[in-house]
Amino acid sequence: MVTEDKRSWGMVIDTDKCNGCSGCVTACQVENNIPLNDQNKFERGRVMSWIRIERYWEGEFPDVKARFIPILCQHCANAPCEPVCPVYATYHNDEGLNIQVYNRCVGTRYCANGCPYIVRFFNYWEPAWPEDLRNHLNPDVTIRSRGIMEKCSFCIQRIKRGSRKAKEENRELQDGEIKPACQEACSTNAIVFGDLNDPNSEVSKLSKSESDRKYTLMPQLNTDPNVVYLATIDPLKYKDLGEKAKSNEH
Amino acid sequence: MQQRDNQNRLSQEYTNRVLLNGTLSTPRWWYPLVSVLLFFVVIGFILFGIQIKYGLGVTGLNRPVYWGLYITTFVFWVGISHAGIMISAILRITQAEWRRPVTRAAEILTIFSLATALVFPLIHAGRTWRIVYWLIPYDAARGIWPNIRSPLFMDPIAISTYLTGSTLFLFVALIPDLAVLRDRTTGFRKGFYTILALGWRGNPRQWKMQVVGGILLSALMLPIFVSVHSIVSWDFAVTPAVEGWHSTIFAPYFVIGAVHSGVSAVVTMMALMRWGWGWNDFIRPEHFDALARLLTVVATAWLGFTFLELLFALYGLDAPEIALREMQIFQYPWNLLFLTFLLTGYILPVPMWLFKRVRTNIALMFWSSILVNIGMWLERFLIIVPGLARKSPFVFTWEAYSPSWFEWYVLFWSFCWVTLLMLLFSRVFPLVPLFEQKESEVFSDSIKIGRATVPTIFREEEEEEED
Amino acid sequence: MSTNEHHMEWPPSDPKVVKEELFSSTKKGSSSLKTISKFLGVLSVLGLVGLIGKFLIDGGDQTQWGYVAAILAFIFSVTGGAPMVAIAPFIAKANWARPISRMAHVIGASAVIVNIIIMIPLLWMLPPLVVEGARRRSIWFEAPVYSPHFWDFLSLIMLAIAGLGLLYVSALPDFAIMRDNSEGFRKKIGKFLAGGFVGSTVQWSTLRMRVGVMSTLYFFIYIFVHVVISIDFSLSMVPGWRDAIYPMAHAMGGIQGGVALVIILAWIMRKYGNYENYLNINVFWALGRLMFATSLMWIYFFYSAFIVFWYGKSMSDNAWLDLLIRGPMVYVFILGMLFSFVFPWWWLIWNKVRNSINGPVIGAFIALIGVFFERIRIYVPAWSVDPKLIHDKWLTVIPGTLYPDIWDILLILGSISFVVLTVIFISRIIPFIGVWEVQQFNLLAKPVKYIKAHGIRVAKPD
Amino acid sequence: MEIIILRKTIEYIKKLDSTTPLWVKVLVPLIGVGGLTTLAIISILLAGLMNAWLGQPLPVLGFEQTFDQPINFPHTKHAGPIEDGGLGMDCTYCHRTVAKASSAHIPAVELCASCHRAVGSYESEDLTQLRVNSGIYEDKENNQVIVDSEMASPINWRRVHRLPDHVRFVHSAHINYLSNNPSAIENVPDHINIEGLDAVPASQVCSTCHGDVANMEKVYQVEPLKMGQCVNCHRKNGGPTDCAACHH
Repeated sequence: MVTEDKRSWGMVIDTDKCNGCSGCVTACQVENNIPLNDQNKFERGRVMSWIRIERYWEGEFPDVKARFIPILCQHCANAPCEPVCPVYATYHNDEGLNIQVYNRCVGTRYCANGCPYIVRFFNYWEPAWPEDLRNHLNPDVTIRSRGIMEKCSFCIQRIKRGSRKAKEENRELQDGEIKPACQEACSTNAIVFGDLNDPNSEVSKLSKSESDRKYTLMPQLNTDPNVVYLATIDPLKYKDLGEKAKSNEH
Repeated sequence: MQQRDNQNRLSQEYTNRVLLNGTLSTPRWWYPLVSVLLFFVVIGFILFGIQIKYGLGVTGLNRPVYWGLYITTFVFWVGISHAGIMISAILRITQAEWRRPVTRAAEILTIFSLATALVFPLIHAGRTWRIVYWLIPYDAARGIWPNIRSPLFMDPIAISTYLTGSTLFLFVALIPDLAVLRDRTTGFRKGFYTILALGWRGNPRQWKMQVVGGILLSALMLPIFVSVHSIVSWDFAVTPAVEGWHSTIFAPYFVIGAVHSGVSAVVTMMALMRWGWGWNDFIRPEHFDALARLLTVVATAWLGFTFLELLFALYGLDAPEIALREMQIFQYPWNLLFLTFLLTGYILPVPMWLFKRVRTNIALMFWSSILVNIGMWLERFLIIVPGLARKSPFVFTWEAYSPSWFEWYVLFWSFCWVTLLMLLFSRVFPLVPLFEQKESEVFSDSIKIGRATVPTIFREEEEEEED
Repeated sequence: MSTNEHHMEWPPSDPKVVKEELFSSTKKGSSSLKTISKFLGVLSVLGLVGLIGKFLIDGGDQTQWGYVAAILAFIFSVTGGAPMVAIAPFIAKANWARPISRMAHVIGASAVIVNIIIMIPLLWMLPPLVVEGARRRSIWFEAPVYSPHFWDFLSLIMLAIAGLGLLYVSALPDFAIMRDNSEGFRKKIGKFLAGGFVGSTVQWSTLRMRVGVMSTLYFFIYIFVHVVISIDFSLSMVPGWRDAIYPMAHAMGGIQGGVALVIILAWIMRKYGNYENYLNINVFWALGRLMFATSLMWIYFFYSAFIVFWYGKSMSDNAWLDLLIRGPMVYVFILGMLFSFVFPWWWLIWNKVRNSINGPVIGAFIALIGVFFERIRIYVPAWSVDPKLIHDKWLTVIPGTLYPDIWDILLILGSISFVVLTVIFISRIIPFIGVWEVQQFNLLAKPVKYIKAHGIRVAKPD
Repeated sequence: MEIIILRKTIEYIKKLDSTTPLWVKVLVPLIGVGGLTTLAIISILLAGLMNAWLGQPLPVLGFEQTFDQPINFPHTKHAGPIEDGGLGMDCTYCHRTVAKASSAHIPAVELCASCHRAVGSYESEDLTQLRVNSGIYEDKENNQVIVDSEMASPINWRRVHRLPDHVRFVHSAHINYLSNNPSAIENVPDHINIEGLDAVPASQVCSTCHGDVANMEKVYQVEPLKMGQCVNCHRKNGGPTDCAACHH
């Protein structure tokens, strides 16, 4: 475990494991006090969802296959959203997180234009919940008022809580101890979160062992994301292997 | 009354009387027009209040089109503001004589359009009431200052510098006229003009100081003039994520476009001034002629830059960029807007200006200059909105953006607001500089070359008085 | 500079005196001029040797041709930029530029042969539009495969024709004077070139119209040539380099060099051609301001591109910075920036410097060196890029610094010498100040005293 | 210097023509001479005002007010030092989670009732109300104890120390740090002596932000609790100054 100030939180998302169940989306919505997306919001293109699943069809009907990519804030080391904010409402902290400071934000929406992944969301109205959902809000997460930007924080409240707990118990933070809501909800373990600077963490190991499948989104923009994707495994590539194995059995 | 003196120049008495007709008396249309405009302006302010109270949901903005009509209009007004310095400073330095009656109008257009432009980022921001964080370096307890790297932070600095400079520039040129007004008014107004005229007596030393001040300010204003729209353009150009924005040509392209629209706005204004106050002897067809020639050159350069921008958009053979351009140029409804933009921005007005008969026809110049500004507004719209509404790989809201009536009203409001400010200004200060007009009458003469009589201009050699 | 001295330098008003004074410079040739010409001739031959040597030795290797491309770009853009000094004031009806417009036109026509000679092998080296079956990045999207080669060459020829045409059209009355006032060889040339020009009203108005049309045409061709050549010869050789202002920055650098050339030539003519009365301080003052303005324009265009790349930070943006600024040519970049902008700007910002004879010349020399460095900084790294990378999305391998070999140096010296030699040659035929331009100048402007102020009364014909 | 200015001013007034109104004659030189000075003074005043507004403690804006709580809870009686007539109870007796969780925990009614069912005057209105809220209370008229779970309800205490919604303040981290670093404790009340100690109990560090609550009849806010104060303390004690430390 590396020391606290040299952490770099990152995520590995195995798109081969993702079955598009949207569990992460719901979990995130609940954990982070995101207002509900109703029909009106969809119609006006004002949906808020810090993590979303993009679905791509492959092939022609009926031989059609769906591919899913969960997209969330990539926490770029070289984030295009950061230098453009006139009030430093978004910046990079020393744990490799791209932070959005709600109280500094004045709502110029410049960062949203700078973001190539379009994962930043603007509060066009004051957020509202149905009466019976009011008491379900997470007290550890700020409720964003109208006129400010918000985005995935890698569940920073959980990171803070986990590190605080480790500190109070006077021990090192264990890998896998902190799980963002999306990872916790993922039914197929497609999402792994951890410290990229720790060579023994699962994220580092995964991104190393699966290096031939590893890719990041939009590398041409040089954003250096902290979210690493593992490509879907092409079954055709292993078809021969399987048939070989079959013939060997006989 | 005799209009021309014995040297066939417009008499100074006549000049004073006619050019002060909006200030010392009130045209008949003034009060009705001002009250109508005031009505619209007040409604606009009420709407701002509503927007601040309920949030930006009242606009048609969405994801990913986060910037829409407000920013378009902001850029548009910043563009219009480039008229003033272009006409007063650049033409002063290049000694273009025909600038004289136009300077004042261009400068106040600059000031009021800039003041209006400055309002738009405030309207546009999500939390207008927090903007004090943004404009003023605030208390150091938090140890965080505004982000100097952000073009959006440089914007207010550049614009307010330009505004301050333009105001000074206007004031320096206004002093002799204020003295004229001081000597012709009584009571409260006299007091007002006396204070503003700073004790102007018109002695040689004061004149020299006034000229030196004007030249110094011209030279100082030029870099600011260029920087303002360059920085506005970098608001867009520095974002690599938006294909249609990340272009190196943006700064000069925006500046030249701004001059195009700004000078056109001055033409519109001159026609209105001529009609409204009857200054036919001072705002003459040859001024329109000269402005139209300037506009022809500027517009052609601007079209060249537009062409270069499109050329390089296609140059990279990048699929997203080509998809964006295809949407911008060929897909409904952008294609109609694009066609209108090209027609009104260049294809209709500029060939018209090639004919002297058009250039000296005030009505035609009026309408063609309005066409230009429709085109230039659309240009900004077509850069900003399709750039954001592009077919990005991660968003499925492609139908993009249709501005709400709220935004349209704010656009309308901005025109009412600028016009109102100008009309109020005209009631207090003369819109055509009296002293420039008289100076030009004194300096111009005509000589006979062969059989032709050619107008001449006396040019003082300012440099020699340095020693 | 005191007032009296200043007003002594004014073109004489007697047309005969003007004619004689101006034509005298074409006739008297000092022995040192001959020596210089011989020396330049030898250098020019060596330059040709250099080009041939380069072709024989590095004929197959594109990466070695950067300096050749740079010298071509330098010569064609600065000599081509010079006529702008005549064209812009002509369009703006500025009277002051009349005495130097001939020199500007001469410079514009002086590099025709050199340009075409250097261009031919470079076209040979230019990669085709379709490489290994795939179309590379270029402005010629769907055009035939050899479009770059064809249009580059054609545009250069067009520029040459336009430059020669401009010179010829504006020198027509002087040829007529030559025909009427000289003997022998010169008379024959004059007769041949002047045609039937006798100075009738129709001929004069046609002449004015022709100069106007040629000027406008030249301006558009110049911009077109810059767009085409600067993109084909540098920008499209580097994968990922996408810079929309680049052709304009390139052209602006050329115009800056052109102004510098005009200033230098005017200074030489004033000093050695006895043209003090024609090329007075007003001309240098105006040229100095122009020089200052072009330097500012150039840095503005450069900076517009620079800041977008600097902020953009994408892969191709970084590659641009690596290749052209902090990469193999970093020292040349610094020198270019100093000489193109910092020094001329800080020198010419002072009115005392601009308003003198020697001040603008020093600025012009500095700026000319700056333009030279700047062209090297752009072309040499661009040509050094490995041609195998041409289909990449962005440049991944930054080439090392390429130093000029002996052939490059010979070519650089030789080509510049040949241009100078051409100018000297032209100076033997026609005067470097148009007689008719001076006449017009005298008609339209006159130093006058108004009450207590000194000034010039300028007529503004429509 | 002043004499020169005065003389110039008089000269200026003399130069004004007779048609000029008197007030202009007075005002113009005043503006002329005093313009820059006035501007300077105004700028200094404005700067001071800005500084005062941004750096002030909250009381100026009226945050020092105390609230009438639904039940008058006298901290002096419970936590006040014994010599002053208090019980000297530990803060953490009621605010039990203060060293373990992010919030300090307002005690449940049952905790109050566990003592006050027996202790305290039966005449006191406050205590009667408390007992009613606890759900077990004495009906005076019928003189019988009623157990009515429907009546049991939490007391609607009014919050005195309020932080904005965008600030996440964690009590446990601060209490633990301060109790292990007593030198960082501020506002130490007179009756507590922590000098020279290496560690102090959790209940002795509260005063840093809350002041001497034990001696407050009604609790009020003593510290501004603005961001400046947080950051200053964090800087002094090496706490994190990352925005995300508190804002998320």
